[in-house]
Amino acid sequence: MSDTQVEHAEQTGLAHQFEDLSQQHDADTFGIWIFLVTEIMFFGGVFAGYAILRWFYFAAFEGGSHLLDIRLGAFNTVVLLGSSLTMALAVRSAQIGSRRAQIIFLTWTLILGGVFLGIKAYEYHQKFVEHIVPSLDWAPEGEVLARLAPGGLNHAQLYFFFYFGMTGLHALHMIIGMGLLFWLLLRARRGDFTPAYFAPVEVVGLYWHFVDIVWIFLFPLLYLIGGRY
Amino acid sequence: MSQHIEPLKTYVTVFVSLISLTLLTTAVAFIDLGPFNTVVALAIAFCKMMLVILFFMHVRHSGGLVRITIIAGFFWLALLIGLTMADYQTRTWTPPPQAWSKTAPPTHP
Amino acid sequence: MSTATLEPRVQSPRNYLNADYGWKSWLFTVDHKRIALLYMVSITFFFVIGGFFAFLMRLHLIEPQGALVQPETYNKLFTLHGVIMIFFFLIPSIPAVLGNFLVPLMIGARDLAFPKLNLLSWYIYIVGGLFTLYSAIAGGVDTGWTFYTPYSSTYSNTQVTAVAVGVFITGFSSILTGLNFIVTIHKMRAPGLTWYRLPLFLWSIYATSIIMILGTPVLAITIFLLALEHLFHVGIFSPQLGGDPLLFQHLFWFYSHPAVYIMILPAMGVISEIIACFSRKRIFGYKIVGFSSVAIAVLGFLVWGHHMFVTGQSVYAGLIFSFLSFLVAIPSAIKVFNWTSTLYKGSISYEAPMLYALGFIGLFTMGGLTGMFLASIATDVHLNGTYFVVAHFHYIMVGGAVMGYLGGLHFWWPKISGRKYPNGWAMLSAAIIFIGFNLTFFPQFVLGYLGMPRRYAFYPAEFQVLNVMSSAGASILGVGYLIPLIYFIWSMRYGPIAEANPWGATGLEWHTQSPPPTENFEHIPVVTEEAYAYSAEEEALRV
Amino acid sequence: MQGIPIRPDQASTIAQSVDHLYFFITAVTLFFSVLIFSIIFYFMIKYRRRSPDERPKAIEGSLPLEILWTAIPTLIVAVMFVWGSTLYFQNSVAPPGAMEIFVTGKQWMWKVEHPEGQREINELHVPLGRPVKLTMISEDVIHDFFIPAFRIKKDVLPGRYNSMWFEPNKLGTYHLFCAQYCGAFHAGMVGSVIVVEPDEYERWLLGGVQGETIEAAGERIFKESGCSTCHLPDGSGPAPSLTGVYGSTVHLTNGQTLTADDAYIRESIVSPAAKIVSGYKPVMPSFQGQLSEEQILDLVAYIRSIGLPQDNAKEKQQEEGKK
Repeated sequence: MSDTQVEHAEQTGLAHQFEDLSQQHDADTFGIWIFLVTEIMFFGGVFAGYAILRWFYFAAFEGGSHLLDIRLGAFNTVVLLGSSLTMALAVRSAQIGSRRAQIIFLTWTLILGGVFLGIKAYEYHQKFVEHIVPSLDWAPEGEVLARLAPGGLNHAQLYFFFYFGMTGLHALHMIIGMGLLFWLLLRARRGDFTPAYFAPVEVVGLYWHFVDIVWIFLFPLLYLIGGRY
Repeated sequence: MSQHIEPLKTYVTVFVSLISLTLLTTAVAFIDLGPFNTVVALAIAFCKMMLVILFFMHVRHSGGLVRITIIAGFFWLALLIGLTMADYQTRTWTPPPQAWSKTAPPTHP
Repeated sequence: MSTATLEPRVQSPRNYLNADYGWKSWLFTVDHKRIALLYMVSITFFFVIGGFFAFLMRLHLIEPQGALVQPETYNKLFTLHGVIMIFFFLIPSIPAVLGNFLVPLMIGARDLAFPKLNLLSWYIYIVGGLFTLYSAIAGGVDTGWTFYTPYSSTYSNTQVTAVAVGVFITGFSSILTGLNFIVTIHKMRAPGLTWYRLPLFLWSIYATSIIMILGTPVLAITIFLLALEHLFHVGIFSPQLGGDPLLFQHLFWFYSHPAVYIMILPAMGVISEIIACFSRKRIFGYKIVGFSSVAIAVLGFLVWGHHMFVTGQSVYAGLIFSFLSFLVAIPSAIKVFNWTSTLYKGSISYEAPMLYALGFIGLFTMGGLTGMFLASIATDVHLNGTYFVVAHFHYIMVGGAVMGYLGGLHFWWPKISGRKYPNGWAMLSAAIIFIGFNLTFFPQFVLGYLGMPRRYAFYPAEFQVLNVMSSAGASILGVGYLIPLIYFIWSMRYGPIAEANPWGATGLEWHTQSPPPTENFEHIPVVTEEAYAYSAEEEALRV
Repeated sequence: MQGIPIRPDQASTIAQSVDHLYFFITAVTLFFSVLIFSIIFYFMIKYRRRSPDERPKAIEGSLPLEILWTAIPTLIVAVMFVWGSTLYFQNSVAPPGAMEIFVTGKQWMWKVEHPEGQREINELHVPLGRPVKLTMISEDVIHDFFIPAFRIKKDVLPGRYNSMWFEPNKLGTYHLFCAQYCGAFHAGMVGSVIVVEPDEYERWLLGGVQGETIEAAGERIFKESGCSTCHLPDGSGPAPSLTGVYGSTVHLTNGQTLTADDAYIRESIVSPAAKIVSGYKPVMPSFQGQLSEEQILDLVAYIRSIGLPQDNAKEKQQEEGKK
């Protein structure tokens, strides 16, 4: 065994390809930032489509938007921002080496993420009740129909496709994030993270904040089209 | 690891600001500002994003590389949306069609 | 600089190839060099399949009414040829094979920053490939590799979903590879290896990675939406509900035009290494060549609209895209001039890699210059969608990227396999490929100008002579590609043992044994010199 | 066939100017290819390695040279850009008074409708020396109307009118291709463009089956589809009168205004709810799927014919422009 490999064995959590933990931490955080840039572009494709079709069919998008429950949307925003706070605090706890606080904050992040998805699921359910799920269950009637009709039903369907597409993609990211949080929780309980080695917490944290940012934009873009006055 | 540790108070302050901005953007939706409703909503969303990026994601204390990376990401997003929009926005600039005429004079003798 | 380990192989044969044995040691490896070989085998497999489809197409087109297959089958052939060659051969070719193998070696690191992610990329690639192969077996797909809506979303009843899923999945392989390279080049360089000391291959791999991480996600989401349209008829790309087919084209070309640079930029990097080595000169204007790679990567994102000049895109957007497309020509021209000037007062030797490199310059020059016909709107209106376009992008992708890949393979083969290949055969194959290539694709320029549209399963009789010429050239080209396949496989067992630095090249990869040990370097090297220190003075300093 | 063809026919007024640009770029391409090739060959021979230990002097580069070979290509491509764009821009708008022919693309055939009602499939008869504007739409997927001899092509999109124009200046029969891949028999979606003398064109129009004119067909569909029951000419019905609408400025319920053009008329037929005229209710059903694109084209032609007279429309636009 060469000298470097002996050193490696001494530093917990250090992978063989790195010289020291500092280099590894740098690479890990830079790596997740690059990944988040790819995520920006990934969501960007849908946002570009959204921007153009909304510009084409503003009335329809407005009509569709008004069928969403603004209170639930705003409440969910608060829930997600709260989970971002607890996530930031979980990273901070890792930085200062408090295992107990890490576990508490990670658990809270998971819970808040769960609440968000629960509310989202309820909203999806509502759409099925109102028959405004594009292509799968599209048969708006009564008052719903009356509100969608001015913009054109076909175009309203496009709005709801974007609604489901964008929130669905976001929810998928949330689910992946919650899986990662669960994994962190297990490792935190095992005491893996120290002030010297907490890159996984920070990396998942950055990802979680990014998912939060996506929602920060989805809320006005989907719920607040054209105002509610 | 010479990581900057943010005081607890900062996080709480940022969180309170984020909640206030969320309430603000919801409230503004009920005021008629015409096309500016969208502008205000997006501006507030942008502020919220900056708060999350700078404080929760620690970019305030990150090096230039991370900042350039983020800026590049948004720059490319702007390219995608901007240049695509450039096509749609300018399509109507070409002169409107002429009304019907079937008896055009021959241009060649 | 670390000392090269030049012990006789008989005594110390420990290297990445014989470090471990058995299929598990390959399929679960995290060694970048072994992953590179996994990629090499897989892309060769896809190249053979894609090449076979091309062969059938050229055979079919010998007769105006079509000699071989039904039009439906022909459509599937060119679609699968395009999908396989682009997504499963060209895009992973130089980055995933040579890049994977060389990036850590060239920067003096033990591995890429994320070795497990690297292995994951390969598995993702394979899963995507399996979906595509499945679609081929389950009836094929006939949309063209461009998947234009609404044909692909509504009207085609072939395996669009399977192939879309395949391309979507493979996209993530490309994203993760690019991510890995960027982080590795930023964070893992050996002490003393500053940006301006990096070999130009790394500059071009870096520029390529930028495109991979910024462009590929847009393709992924677009193809994902396309698959949803095909399955559920959601209609954002189809006019039935008010969606816009041109929106699909915008999003598609936002990635797919820069994708051309994913193919050609790494090849340019390979060419810089080869030319420097075989003329024993530093690349003329090193920094300018390096920055021109980045300029191409950035500008390449601004030109996608030139694929849409005749679609009914706004006239003004067309003008902008035309202007920007012309701008991309400039950094490419600068590169060609600099390579040519590198030869000036050099000491040029003619080994096989150099022949490939010179062939590259010739074909790339032709390919690049003919791009100007397509950047200029007035001529593009006539040439768009004809064989002229086919010829142009084959000059870039096959004449450029594949030549570069083969050149790089010949250059680094001793390092990769520890064996030498027969130089005479390699030079012969380079010549055959060059001739066969020109014979295949030059007539297609004329065909395009005459107005023969691409993707035609049968065509008016007056185009027959040129089509037959093209098909004849294709058979020569096919032989040219077969020869290296044979002697490379032969050399793995029977080739003479290669020394650590058979070409007398600079660069850290040549300072470790051939093939390198699993950890690449016994000690992480310290770099004290510029790239391409071939001159006598620099040589003296080193010793 | 004599030998290998290398040039397509030039049969339209723009073909020659496009070819001139084509030859210019070809000349540039040839010049630089020959230049690069000969320099490489010269260096290859002159500086071939003469002994294995030969070590040439390092040359870092040369800024003046870099500037030179950045500037020269920039200038050349600038010329190409300006040349190509000017040509394209000039040709992007049909000259006033061009005669108009309607084209519908359908897997895998071209349907052509002349204003006088004469219809043809996979053939296009046009008179010599008269500008012709094609208004094109697809029934299904994207097609592309390509006439190599005229050096023009344009995609034929579903759901949207695209147009292009040409002025044939040589008699003859020329290829018509579909240049956008459109499915199984894409290669079979071909036809011919037949340029004839104007008087022969008139005779051709009168020959064959004497059908109704395109406006008459539109008027018939207008009545048969029930449009006329609501769109009463005096505006007393539940829907606005269409007399004088085409080319005029329309005020919508959402406060926007637009000029009534082909695209607007078509949109109002297939998705009437999208743009509601101020003062009316969104009661009109969509005719999407009930009318073929050809029938919609007939309707558009009819609504044009009862639209503003052309001179009025122009004046009105000028007035709007002044404001």
